[in-house]
Amino acid sequence: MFDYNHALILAFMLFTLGTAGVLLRRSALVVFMSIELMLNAVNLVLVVFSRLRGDLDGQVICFFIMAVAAAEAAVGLAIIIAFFKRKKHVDLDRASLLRS
Amino acid sequence: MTNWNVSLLAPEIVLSVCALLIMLLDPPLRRKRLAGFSESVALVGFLGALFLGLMRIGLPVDSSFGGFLIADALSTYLHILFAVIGLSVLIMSIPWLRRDGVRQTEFLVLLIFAVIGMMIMSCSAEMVTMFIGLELLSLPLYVLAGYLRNRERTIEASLKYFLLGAFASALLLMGIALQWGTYGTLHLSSVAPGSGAAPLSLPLAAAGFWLVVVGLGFKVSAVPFHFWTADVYEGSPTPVTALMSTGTKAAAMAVLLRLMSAGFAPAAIEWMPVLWWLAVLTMSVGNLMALVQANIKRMLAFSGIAHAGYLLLAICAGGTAGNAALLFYLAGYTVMNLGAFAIVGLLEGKGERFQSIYDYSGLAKRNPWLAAMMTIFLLSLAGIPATVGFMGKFFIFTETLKAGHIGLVVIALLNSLVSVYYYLRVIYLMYMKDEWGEKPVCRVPASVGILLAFTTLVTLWLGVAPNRLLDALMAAARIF
Amino acid sequence: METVLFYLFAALTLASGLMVITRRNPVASALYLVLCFFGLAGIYVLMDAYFLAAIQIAVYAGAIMVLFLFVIMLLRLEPTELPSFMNSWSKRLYVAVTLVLGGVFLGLDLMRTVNTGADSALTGEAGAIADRLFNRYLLPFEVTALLLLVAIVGAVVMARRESPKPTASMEEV
Amino acid sequence: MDLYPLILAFPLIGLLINAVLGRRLGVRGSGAVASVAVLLSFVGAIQAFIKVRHLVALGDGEARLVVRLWEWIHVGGFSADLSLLFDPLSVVMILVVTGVGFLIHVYSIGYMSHDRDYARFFVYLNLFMLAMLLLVLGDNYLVLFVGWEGVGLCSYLLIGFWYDRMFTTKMSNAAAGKKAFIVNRVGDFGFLLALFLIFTNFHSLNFDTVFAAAAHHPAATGVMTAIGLLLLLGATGKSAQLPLFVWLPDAMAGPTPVSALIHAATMVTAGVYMVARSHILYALTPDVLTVVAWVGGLTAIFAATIACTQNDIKKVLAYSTVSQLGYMFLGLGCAAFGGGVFHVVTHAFFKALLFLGAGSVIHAMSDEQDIRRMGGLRHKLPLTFATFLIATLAIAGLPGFSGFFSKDEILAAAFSRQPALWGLGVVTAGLTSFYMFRLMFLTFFGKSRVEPERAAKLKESPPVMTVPLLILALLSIVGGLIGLPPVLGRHLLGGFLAPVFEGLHHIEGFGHAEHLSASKEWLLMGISTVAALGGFLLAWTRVHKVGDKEGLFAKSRNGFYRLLEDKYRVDEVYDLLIVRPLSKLARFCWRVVDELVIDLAVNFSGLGVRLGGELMRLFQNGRIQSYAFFMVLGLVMLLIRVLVQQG
Repeated sequence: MFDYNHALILAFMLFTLGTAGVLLRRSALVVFMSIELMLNAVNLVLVVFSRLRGDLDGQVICFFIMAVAAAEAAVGLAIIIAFFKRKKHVDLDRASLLRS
Repeated sequence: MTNWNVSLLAPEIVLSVCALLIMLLDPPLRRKRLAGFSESVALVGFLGALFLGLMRIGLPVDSSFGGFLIADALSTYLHILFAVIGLSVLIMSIPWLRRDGVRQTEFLVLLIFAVIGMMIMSCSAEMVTMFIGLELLSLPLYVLAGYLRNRERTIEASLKYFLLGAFASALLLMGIALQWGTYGTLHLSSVAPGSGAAPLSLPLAAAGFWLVVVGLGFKVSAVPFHFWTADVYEGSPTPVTALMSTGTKAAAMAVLLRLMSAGFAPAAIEWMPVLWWLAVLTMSVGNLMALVQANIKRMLAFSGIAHAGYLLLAICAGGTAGNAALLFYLAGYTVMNLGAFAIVGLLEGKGERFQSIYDYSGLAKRNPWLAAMMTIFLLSLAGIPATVGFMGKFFIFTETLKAGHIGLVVIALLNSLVSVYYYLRVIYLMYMKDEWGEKPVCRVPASVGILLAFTTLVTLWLGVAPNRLLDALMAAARIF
Repeated sequence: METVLFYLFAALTLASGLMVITRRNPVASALYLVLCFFGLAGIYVLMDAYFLAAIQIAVYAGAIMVLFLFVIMLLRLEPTELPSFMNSWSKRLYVAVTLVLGGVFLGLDLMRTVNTGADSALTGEAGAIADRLFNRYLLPFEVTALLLLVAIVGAVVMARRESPKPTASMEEV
Repeated sequence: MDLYPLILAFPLIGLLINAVLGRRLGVRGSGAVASVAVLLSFVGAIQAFIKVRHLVALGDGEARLVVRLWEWIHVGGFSADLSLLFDPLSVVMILVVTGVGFLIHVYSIGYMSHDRDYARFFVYLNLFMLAMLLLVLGDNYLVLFVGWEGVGLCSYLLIGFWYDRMFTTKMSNAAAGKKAFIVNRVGDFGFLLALFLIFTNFHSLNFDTVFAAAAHHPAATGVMTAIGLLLLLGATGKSAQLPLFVWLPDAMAGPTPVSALIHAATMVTAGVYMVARSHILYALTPDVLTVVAWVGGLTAIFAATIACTQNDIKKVLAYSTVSQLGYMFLGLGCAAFGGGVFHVVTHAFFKALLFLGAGSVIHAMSDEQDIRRMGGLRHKLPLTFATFLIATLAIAGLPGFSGFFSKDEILAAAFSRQPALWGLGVVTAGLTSFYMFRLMFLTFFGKSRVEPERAAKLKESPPVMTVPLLILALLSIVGGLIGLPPVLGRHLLGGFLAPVFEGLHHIEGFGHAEHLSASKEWLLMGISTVAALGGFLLAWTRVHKVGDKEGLFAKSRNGFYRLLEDKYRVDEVYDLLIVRPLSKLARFCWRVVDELVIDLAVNFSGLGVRLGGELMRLFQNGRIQSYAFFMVLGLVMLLIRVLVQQG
C-alpha cells in the first residue's frame, strides 16, 4: 500500500503547477487549463481524505466539483471564443484595456 | 428521518419557475409581438420572492435537507435584501436593454439565476451548497459582465472576471477540500477549531481555512484580492455592475459572517490579527485608489472596496451588536449603491459614453433632481449625518471600539475623512462647474424614477429612523 | 505492486502537468492535460474510487477536454511563445512566489503528517455515491442542476452567432 | 400658543417652500418666506426664553424644558433621541441665532436682489438655520454632531455660492468652499473620535448622563485628557482657531450676509458653545482647560496682527472674527464659561453689524472690496457709516459699548487665572482697536479714492438693508448691559446662566469664582480702555493723518517702520519694539504660516494621499496575471503565518 501522504504531496504539487500556469502563461486557454489542473488537485485531496476517513462524502464532493468544472468550462470557453472573435487573439498580456 | 421541507426554498423555487417560464415562453410570444412579457414575469418573480421573504419574518429557526439548509433570521433578511437587489437591477436594466438594443431574454434569465445563487449562499449551512450557490451566482455574472460581447472593454471585463473568478474558486475549493479532509464535515458551525473532533492535521486545517477566506475575500473584494473589482466594474454594463457591487458583496459577506461568528468564533484569536490587517488594507487602499479615479464607475468600485473594509471592521467587532451593525450597514450600502449606479446608468447615455466624473459637471443645471439624489447617495457613502451611511458607520465604529480595537477605529475614521474628498469632488462638479461639452438632458423613465425615489427615501429614512430595522437585526443576530 | 503503480501514475501526472504549462502549442497542452487526467484516474482506481475514476475519464478527459480541443481548433490558435520568465522580472517574481507557495504547502503537509496508518478500505461504488448524492447531498445536487442550466444559457449567450436583429430570440439554438 | 417646540419646523417649511416654489415667488416673496420662517423661530425662542427665565427665577435648579421630538436610535444599551433641550445656555444661543439670523435674512432680501439664484440662496440660509438650531438644541452629542455637520455643509455650499467667480487670482470660490469643508473635516475627525471615546467610557452620549457620570466616576486621566483635547480639536476646526483657522478668511468668498451670519455671528461660535456645553469635562481636566486658554489667547493676538495688514474689507473682518473667537476661547479656558458665552452674544451683534455694514459698502461700491480704493464714504453712505462706527466702537471695547463689558469679563477672568494670558488679551485689545479704526479711516474718511465709474453709482442702500443695521447698532450699544461687572451692577446674563454651570461647584477648584476687588476691577477696565484708546490714536496718527498721501500703501508694503521714522520720535521706539516685530510677525504669519499651512495641511496631505493612490495605481495595471499574483502573494503570506504559528 502506498503512502497517502505522498498522494497529498502530489496534489499540492499539481496545485502549485496549476498556479504557476495561471501566473505565467499568456494564452487565456492555457491559463484556463491550468485552473482545471488546480481543480484536479483538489479532487485528489478529497479522494485521499475520503479514503482515509472511510467517508464517501469526499468523493461526492468531487462529483460536484466536476459538475462545476464542466459548467465553468462551458461558460469560460464561450467567453474565450467571444473574446477571440472581437480581438482576434487570446493573449492576456494584450488584454489590459481596463486599468487605472 | 431527514426533514425535506421544501417550503423553505420557496423564494428560490418561485424565481426558478419564472426563469424557466421566460426561457420557454418568451420566443413564441415575442414573435406575436407580446413585448414586455419576460420583464413582467421577472418582475412578478422578484416581487413574489420578496413577498415570500417578508412572510418568513418572525418564524422560528428551521432547517431542512438534513441540515444543509438553514432558515434563520439572517437568511430571511438576506433573502429580502437579494429580492430587493434583483428587483432594482431589473428596473435599472430594462431602460438599458431598450436603449442599447440588447437581447433581453437571456439577460433576465441570468439575472434571476444570479439572485437565486445569492439566496442559496445565504441559507446554506454547509460549504458544498454554499460553493454551488457561489458558482450559481458567479457564472451568470461572468456572462452578464460580457453581455455586450462586441464591445472590447466589456468582453475584456468578462474574461478577466471569469479567469480570476475561476482561479479564486479553485483556491476556495482547495480550502473546502482541506477543511473536509481534516474535520470530516463541512457544516459551518462544526468546521471549527475547537468544536468537535480534532482535525487530522492542524496546519492543513488552518491552511484550508485561509484558502476559504481568500476565496470569499475575492468576492467581497478585500485587499489584496480586490484587483479585478475596478476593471470588471468599469467594463461591465452598469446594471450588472450594480448587481455585482451589492449582491455579490452582500452574499459573500454573509457567508464570511456565518463562518466567523458561528463556527470560527472560538478561534477568533487566530484570525483576528489577520482580519485586522485585511480591514485596514481594504479600507485604505480602496479610499486611496478612489481618490485618483476619473471614471465614476471605477470610483464607485474603489469606494465599494473601502466599504467592504468597513464591513470587515464589523466582523472584527463581532458579537450580537457587531453583527447587527454589519447587517445594517449592508442594507445601507446596498441602497445607496443601487441608487448611485441607477443614476450612473441613466446618465451614461447610449453606448456608455458618459462615465467620466467630468461628465457630471453642471448636472445640477441639467437635471436638478438627479443631481440632488446623487448628492444624497454620495453624502451617504461619505458618511455625512442624517443618512444611512453615517448611521451604519457610527454603529460599526462604536461596536469596534467597544470590542477594544481603538487603532482600527482611528484608521477607519481617518479613512472616512479621506473618502469625503472624492465624493465631494463629484458633488462639486455637479453643482459648481459648468457643463463640459454638450450633454443631452437625461429623461428618467418612471420605473427608474420610482426606484430612485425609493432608494433616496430609504437612505434618508434609515439615517433618521434606524430603530426598527436595527431592533429587528439585533434579534436576528442573536438567533443565528 | 500498488505502490509501484502509484508512483508510476504520480510521475505521469506530474510530468504531464508540467508539460501542460510549458508547451507552446495549446493543442499539446490540452493533450497533456488529458494524459494528466488519466494518471489521476489511475490513482483513483488505486484508492478504490472506481466511480470517480470512471467519470474522471468520461467527464473530464472525455467531455471537458474535448471541448477545449474543439475550441482550440475552432480558433485556430497559433502556438504562443513560451512563458518568457527569463527576461521579465515580473515573471521571475511570479515563479518565485509559486515556488514559495509549493514550499509552504509541502511544509504544512509535512509538519504534522496526517496519520495514514488506518486505511479504511473504502470502496467508491456508483450505488453508494448515488445514495449520498440523492439523500444527504440532495440540495447541492438540485442547485447543480440549475448551475448546468445557467451554463448552457451562458454559453449560448456568449458564443451564439451574430444575429441580424438584436431582438432575435433564443430558438436559433 | 407655544411655538418653541416647533422651532425647527419653521425653517424646514421655509426651505421646502423655497425649494419648490422659490423661483416663482420672486426675490421679495422668496426672501419674505425665509425671513418669516426665521421670525417665527425667533418668537419661539423668545417664548422659550420667558419660560426658562421663569424657571430660573423659581430657582429649583432644574431650569430646563425638554421637547422630545423623535426616538432616533434605541438599540441595545444605547439611545439617542432627537430631543430639544431648552436650558439657559441653549436659549441664549437660539435667541442670538434666530434674532440676528432674522435680521440678516431681511437684509439679504436687499442684498441678493440682483442675483439670479436668490431662491437657492434662501434655501441654503434656512437649511443653515435648521442645522444651527439642531446643533444648539440637541440634548446629546450625536444630535449636536448632526447639526455640526449640517452647518458645515451649508457653510460649504454658501461659500461656493458664487461658484463661477474667482475668490483670488489663485483660488476659485468653489475651491475656497472645498477647503473650508476639508479643514473642517480634520476638526470633525477629532470631534468624532471624542464622541466614540465618550460613548465607550460613559455608555451614553446624552449630556446629562455623560456629565453626571464624568463628575462622579471620571474615567482615567489619560482618557479624559484625550476627550478634552479631541473635542478642542473639533472646536478649533469649526471656530477657526489655531491651527485650523485657515479656512475662515477664505470663507469670505461667500456672499456677505453669509459671512455675517455663518462666519461671524453664529456657526463659528459653535465650537465655543460646544466647549461651554462640555464644561464639566473640561473642569475635570484643568490642564486641557489651560490649553484651551492658550489656544484662544494665541489665536486672538495672532489673528489681530494679521488683520492689521489686510486691505480687503472682508478679510480684515474675517481675521478680526478669528481674533474675537480667540477671546471667547480665552474666556472659556479661564473657566469664565459665562463670559465666553457673553462675548458670543455681543460679538454676534457687532460683528454681524460690521459685516452687514461692509456688505452695504460693497453693495454700494459695485462689488469693490479693496479699502485702498475707498475713502470718504461717510458722506455718501451716512447710515452705513454711523452704524459701522458704532460697531467699531463696540468691538474696540470703548467703555459703555457692548464689547467693552464682555471683553472686560474675559480679561478679568484671565487676570485672576494667569496674568500672561491677560497680557495677550490687552495687547490684542489694542491691536483690535488699531485695525478697526484703520479700516474705518480708510473706508469712510479722507479723500475718496473710488474709481469714477463706481463713484457715479454710489448711493446708500435701501431701507430693507439699513433697518437691520440700525437694530443691530442699537444692540451693539446696549447689548453689554446684560452683563455688567460687579462694580457697576448686576450681571443679568450670569444670573440667567447660573443653573447651567451649577455642576462646576462640585468640582474642586471651580467653586464660586472669587471676585476681584473693586479697585483691581476698575484698574483692569482702565487698562483695557487705555489699550483701546491707544489703538485708536495709533490709527489716527498713522493712518488718518497721513493716509491721504500718495504712496502710503506702497511704503506700508515695506513695513510701517519707514513710514513713521521721520514723523514721530515716540513712535520710533514703539515701532522698533512692537510694530515692526508685529508687522514682521504678521507678514510671517500671513505669508508663511497661512500659505504654508494651507500648502502643508491641505495640499500636502492631499498630495501625500494622492501619491499613495498613484503608487497603488501602478499595481492596477490591467494585467490579469499581476492581479492573480497579488492574490497568491496574499495567500502565501497567510500560509507562512500558519507555518510559523504551528511550527
